Amino acid sequence: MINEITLTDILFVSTALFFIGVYGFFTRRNMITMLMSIELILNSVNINFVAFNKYLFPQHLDGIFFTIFIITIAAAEAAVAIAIIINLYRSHRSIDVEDASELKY
Amino acid sequence: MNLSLLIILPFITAIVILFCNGLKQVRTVALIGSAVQLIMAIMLLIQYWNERAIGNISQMVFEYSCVWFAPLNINFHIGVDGISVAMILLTAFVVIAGVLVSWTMETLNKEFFFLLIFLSMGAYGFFISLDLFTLFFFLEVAVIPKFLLIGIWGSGKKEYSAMKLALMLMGGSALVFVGLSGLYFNTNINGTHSFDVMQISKMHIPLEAQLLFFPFAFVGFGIFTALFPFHTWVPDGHSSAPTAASMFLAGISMKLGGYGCLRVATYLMPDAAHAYSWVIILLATIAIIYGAFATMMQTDLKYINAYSSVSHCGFVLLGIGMLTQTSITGAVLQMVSHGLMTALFFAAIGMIYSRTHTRMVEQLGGLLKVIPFISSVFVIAGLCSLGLPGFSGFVAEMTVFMGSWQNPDTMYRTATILACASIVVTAVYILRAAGKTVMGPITDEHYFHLTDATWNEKLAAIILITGIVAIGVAPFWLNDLVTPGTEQIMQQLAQAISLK
Amino acid sequence: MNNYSYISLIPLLPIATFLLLGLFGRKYFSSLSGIIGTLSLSVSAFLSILTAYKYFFVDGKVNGVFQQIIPLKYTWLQFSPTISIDMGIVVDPLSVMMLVVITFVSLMVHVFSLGYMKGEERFATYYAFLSLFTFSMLGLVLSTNIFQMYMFWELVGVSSFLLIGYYFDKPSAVAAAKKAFIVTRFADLGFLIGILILAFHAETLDFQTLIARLTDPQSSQILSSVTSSLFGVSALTWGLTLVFMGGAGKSAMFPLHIWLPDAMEGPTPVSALIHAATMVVAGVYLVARLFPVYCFDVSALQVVTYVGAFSALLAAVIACTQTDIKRVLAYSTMSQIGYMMFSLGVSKYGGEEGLGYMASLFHLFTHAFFKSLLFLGAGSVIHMVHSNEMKDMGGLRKHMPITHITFLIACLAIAGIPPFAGFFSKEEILLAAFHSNKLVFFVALFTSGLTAFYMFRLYYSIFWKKAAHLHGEHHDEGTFTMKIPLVILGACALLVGFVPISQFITSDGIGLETHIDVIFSITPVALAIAGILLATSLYKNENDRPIKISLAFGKFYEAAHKKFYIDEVYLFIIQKIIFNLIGRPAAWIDKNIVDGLMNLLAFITAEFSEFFKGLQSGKVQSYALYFFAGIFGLAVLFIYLVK
Amino acid sequence: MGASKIIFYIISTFILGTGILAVTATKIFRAAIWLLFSLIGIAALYFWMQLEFIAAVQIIVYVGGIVVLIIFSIFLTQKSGDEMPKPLQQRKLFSLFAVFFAFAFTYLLIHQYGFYSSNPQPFELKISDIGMQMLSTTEHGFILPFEVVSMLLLAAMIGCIVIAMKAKTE
Repeated sequence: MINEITLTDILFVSTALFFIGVYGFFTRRNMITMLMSIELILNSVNINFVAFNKYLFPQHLDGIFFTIFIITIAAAEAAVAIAIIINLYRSHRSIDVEDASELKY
Repeated sequence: MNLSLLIILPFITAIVILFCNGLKQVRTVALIGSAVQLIMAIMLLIQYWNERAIGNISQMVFEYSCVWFAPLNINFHIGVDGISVAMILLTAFVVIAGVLVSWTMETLNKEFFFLLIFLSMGAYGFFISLDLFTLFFFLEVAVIPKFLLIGIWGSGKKEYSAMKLALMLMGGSALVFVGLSGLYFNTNINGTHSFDVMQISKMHIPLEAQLLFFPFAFVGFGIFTALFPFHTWVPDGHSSAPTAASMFLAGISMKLGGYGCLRVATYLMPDAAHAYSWVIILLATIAIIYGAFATMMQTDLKYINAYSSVSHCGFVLLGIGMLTQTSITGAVLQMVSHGLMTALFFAAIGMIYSRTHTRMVEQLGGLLKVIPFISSVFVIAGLCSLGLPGFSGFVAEMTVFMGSWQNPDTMYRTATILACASIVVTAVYILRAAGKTVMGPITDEHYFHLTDATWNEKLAAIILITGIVAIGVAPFWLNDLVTPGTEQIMQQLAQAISLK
Repeated sequence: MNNYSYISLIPLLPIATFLLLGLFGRKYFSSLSGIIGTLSLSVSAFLSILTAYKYFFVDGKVNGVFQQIIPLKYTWLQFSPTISIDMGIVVDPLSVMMLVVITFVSLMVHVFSLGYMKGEERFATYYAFLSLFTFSMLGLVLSTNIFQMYMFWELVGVSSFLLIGYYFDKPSAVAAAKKAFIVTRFADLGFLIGILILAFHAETLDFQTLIARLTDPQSSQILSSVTSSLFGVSALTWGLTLVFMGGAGKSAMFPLHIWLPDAMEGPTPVSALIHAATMVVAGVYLVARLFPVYCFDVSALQVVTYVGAFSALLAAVIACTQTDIKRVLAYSTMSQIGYMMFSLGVSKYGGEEGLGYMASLFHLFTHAFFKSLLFLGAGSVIHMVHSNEMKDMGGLRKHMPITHITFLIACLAIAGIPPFAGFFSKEEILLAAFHSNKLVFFVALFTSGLTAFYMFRLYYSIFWKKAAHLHGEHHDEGTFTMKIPLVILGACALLVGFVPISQFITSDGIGLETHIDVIFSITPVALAIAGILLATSLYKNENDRPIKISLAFGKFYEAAHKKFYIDEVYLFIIQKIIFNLIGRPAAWIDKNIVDGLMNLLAFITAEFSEFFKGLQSGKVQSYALYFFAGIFGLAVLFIYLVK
Repeated sequence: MGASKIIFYIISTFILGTGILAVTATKIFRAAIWLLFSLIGIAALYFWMQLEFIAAVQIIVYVGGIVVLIIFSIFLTQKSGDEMPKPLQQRKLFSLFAVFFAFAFTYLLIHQYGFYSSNPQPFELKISDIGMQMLSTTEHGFILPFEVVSMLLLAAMIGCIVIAMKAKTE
């Protein structure tokens, strides 16, 4: 049953996923793929919320709510990010982060 | 006499300058302001004498104190003793001469005179402060204008020099601030700390604290007064600065350091002064000898004077380091004397430069024939620099030597002999410069058309020469003025020994 | 005894003249300035002679001794409760004699210059400088305080610098002036340190007290100065030797004499004043002033003796080979001052033993007259032929009779032929040397022969030898003002030998009975006559014997002609060692190492900030990485390191 | 070992595997597809945890919304078949290193802390509870965040339009 799997195991999955997302964020040069990495990171967080809620505080629903809100915000964020990316593409003809380095000094 | 006037008056002058239009108004206001400063300084001297004559034997006279920032126990505490009066006189002399030689300043004259007067305010404030915080405050006030004066009106590699000077002096200030804070936090008056010089002098700062903070304060002030090896701002700074700024820099600003070394470092931390005196002597001797030899190799008149300033300011530090009353008096005399003399030298160099457009020794020659007044001023400054009797340099140097020799330690004696030897080297480089520049055949036919000094330049030179000769011919008044102040310092030092 | 208060006028008049002429002379009374200077100085001279009369004949001796009177003294600079520089005036036989010599010779020079310097552009400046010099010299001899003396000593140095460099657009004159100043300055360094040592041990700067303390074997001061030592030499010896070094510098003793020949670049009357009668004898005066202390310390006195004797000989040898007439005179001066020095050196304090002291000052006195006469005569000659070189002269005796006669008198005086002034003083010196140091005596004897030889070489080369070939217009002997001093000085050179100096100036103030020992004087006079005869045979008429002889001497002649290469040695030391090995490295180190360190510091800071600036690359991923690393780092820090 | 456990392992492996592929794939379109699978895997994990509602939301918003959006934007900006520019080797190594150690560190912490479920009380998720609590104004109500998120969505929508709108040609 579910009790055979401890919270730690689930946390292992979410942590791993988190760092996979981080790795993607560091190495991807394409902005869209960076956005995808961020989605992975957000999802790993969601897993954590849900798992904590289920295992540690079954009498509450706060974790669930956070997950729902995060999903909502992620949707908004993705929309905005993509709008920015498209705009950048229009001005730079590229969505490579290395090409958009005006933000310095 | 209300000492605050010494700060308020330059401040008002500076403000009025800001509202002037055109060079004529600006320089008139600046001249009037500086003339009033001079008169006030002389009045201060007379009133000080009066005060002493009627039997006022308190260490500081004309004291005034008001709370500035109560939580940290910072007071605006001012007062003067003989040493301060001497330094104030020096400042007043140099300021008016500086204003006079800048009479025809063309670019941005309003800002220029504003900064000059502002700088003098910092110097006055510094010399009359008896509160370490206000002292530091005025020290900073005196630093910033220099950066601008060199950076804007300078010549040559002025940005580099201005930057170097400002950074090194700021570094010095930072060290000074550490030293002052160290003193502050080691004082305890009814549970609060104190910045007050007079209060600190009466209590005994723990030896460990003194040993720790003395180097900060001394080296910090030492940078101002060209302590080896932190003297490298001097040649570059002076050579790039406009004439008046050079005069202020060498005449006043370097004295801030000497005064600080004496009043703050030595006076407030006498034990440490004893402990570190050999280091001071060592550095001062190196500065004297090595500055003199380095001068010998210079070809630019301003560099010559700048390096010779390193050498001469070494005497100040030597006098302080020897820790005998005569030597400390000598150090103060040397400060005053060097201030006047080097200002005169820079003024003469500036006058020569503005006519011939060169400061290179080998390009100049025979100026005595075409511009006798300026050349004579140059020679007089040179002779004062090499310590000719009748001029202030002799009195000061001899007092330092005589005082230094009173210290019977062999190493100190050796240092004294080396310092004495520098007078020969000084003679070599001064005569070399003077012999080539004002004597000898005329090297450039353009020089035949040079015009001699204008009235303002003559006045500036005469004012400074008056000061130099007044000390050189009759040194006793200055000596008597300074001695009570140095006696106080000696008492501190003697107590420090007896406590051991 | 305060009736000497007017004496301060003697030095004050010249300084007032200096200020007047120096500040306003050029503009307002350039042609009058000579008269003004001369008048003011003649007042001084008159007062000096009056003082001498009063001191020696009116006041006279008290208890058989001339008293030291200090009519004026006030504290000038208080170094410490015990040590101060006092400005004062001392009146004692020594200073009174010097006063007379200085003002008198100076007056002669002033008068002579009226003609000699006429038409100079900077006539007023010249007289101003002369006045300054006279003032300094008077101040020097009147000093009551060793530091006061040092001050005037320096002032003498600078006024001599100004006078030597009077023709400042001539590079050689500037170089000579610089050399004179720097060499004497170097010597003054010794003087200064000597003063410091003496002052430290004697705890005073006052001559009277200093001498009293350092000659009393019981005093604590003498104990401290004898016991403390450096390199095995006592502090007293160090102090006195270093003080003598100052004297040797001013008096052009070997090896500090190199400035004197070059100093002949100055106007000739200046040489007569400075390099014959006044400044160069300051060293003798200094040793004489401190003589009681020197007597207490034999080793210092021996230094004085041997330096003096060697200088006398060396200078005489060099003088035989020089062709510039002023240089011959310069070396002759050096030689004669050497006499004075060793004469002091062989002397002892008091009584018959103190003969050397008296003889030295006697010689100083007589020498002042005939040597300034020689210089003025040379000036007169130079004024006529416009050259300093012997080869441009010859046969002038017809053209300038007064100069000729007075010059001859002076030559005879310096050669020591009786009854001219030099004979008496030299006689006493040789006698003193004979009694105490045979080596020095023989050196002196030989030198006196040489002296006669080279002086007559000079005399014949100028006035005989060949027919005069003068070109140009006016060839008169010079103005009236130039002739008068020659005549007066010539008379003095004849007569001053009869002044009974031995009654007035002795080491202990008690008069000394001297008599001419005829048997003893035969040798030196014979030697002098031999020298004169040799010179006559070689130089009276033009012949090739001098060249042959000089060739016979070969290398030695060459070396003497080149002044034994001493100048070159100095040049080497200064150029190669001081400039190249100390000065240049110092400047280099400052520029590159000390300043370099500062610049390095600035450079490191700049590089550091450049590095940090690089972190701000504008690359989002890099930022994210730093952010991440930061969080990671902080997490480790807080979890494991901060408990 | 129960079936549940095995299923968990399978799901986990799937999530992580597709996740890794999503961040390493060289073609962007493939990366998007792997991301899709990874998200679906996460939805499966929610199912496994018996949180059907969340799983549904996950599928609807992520799989149906965001991934589609991403794919659209890929179509707008890229040629889908192209290889993407390779990351810098140095950065890749460094990131790998950093990520590995950070992961090890984090997991070590989690492991050391040892989360133990406080009480084995079963967890039941009723959608009505969610709805009630979402709109309740009491202590545990989420009405305010709900409203804020609504505003955010509106703002995002407007923002997207403004940003992405073509600037008017002057």
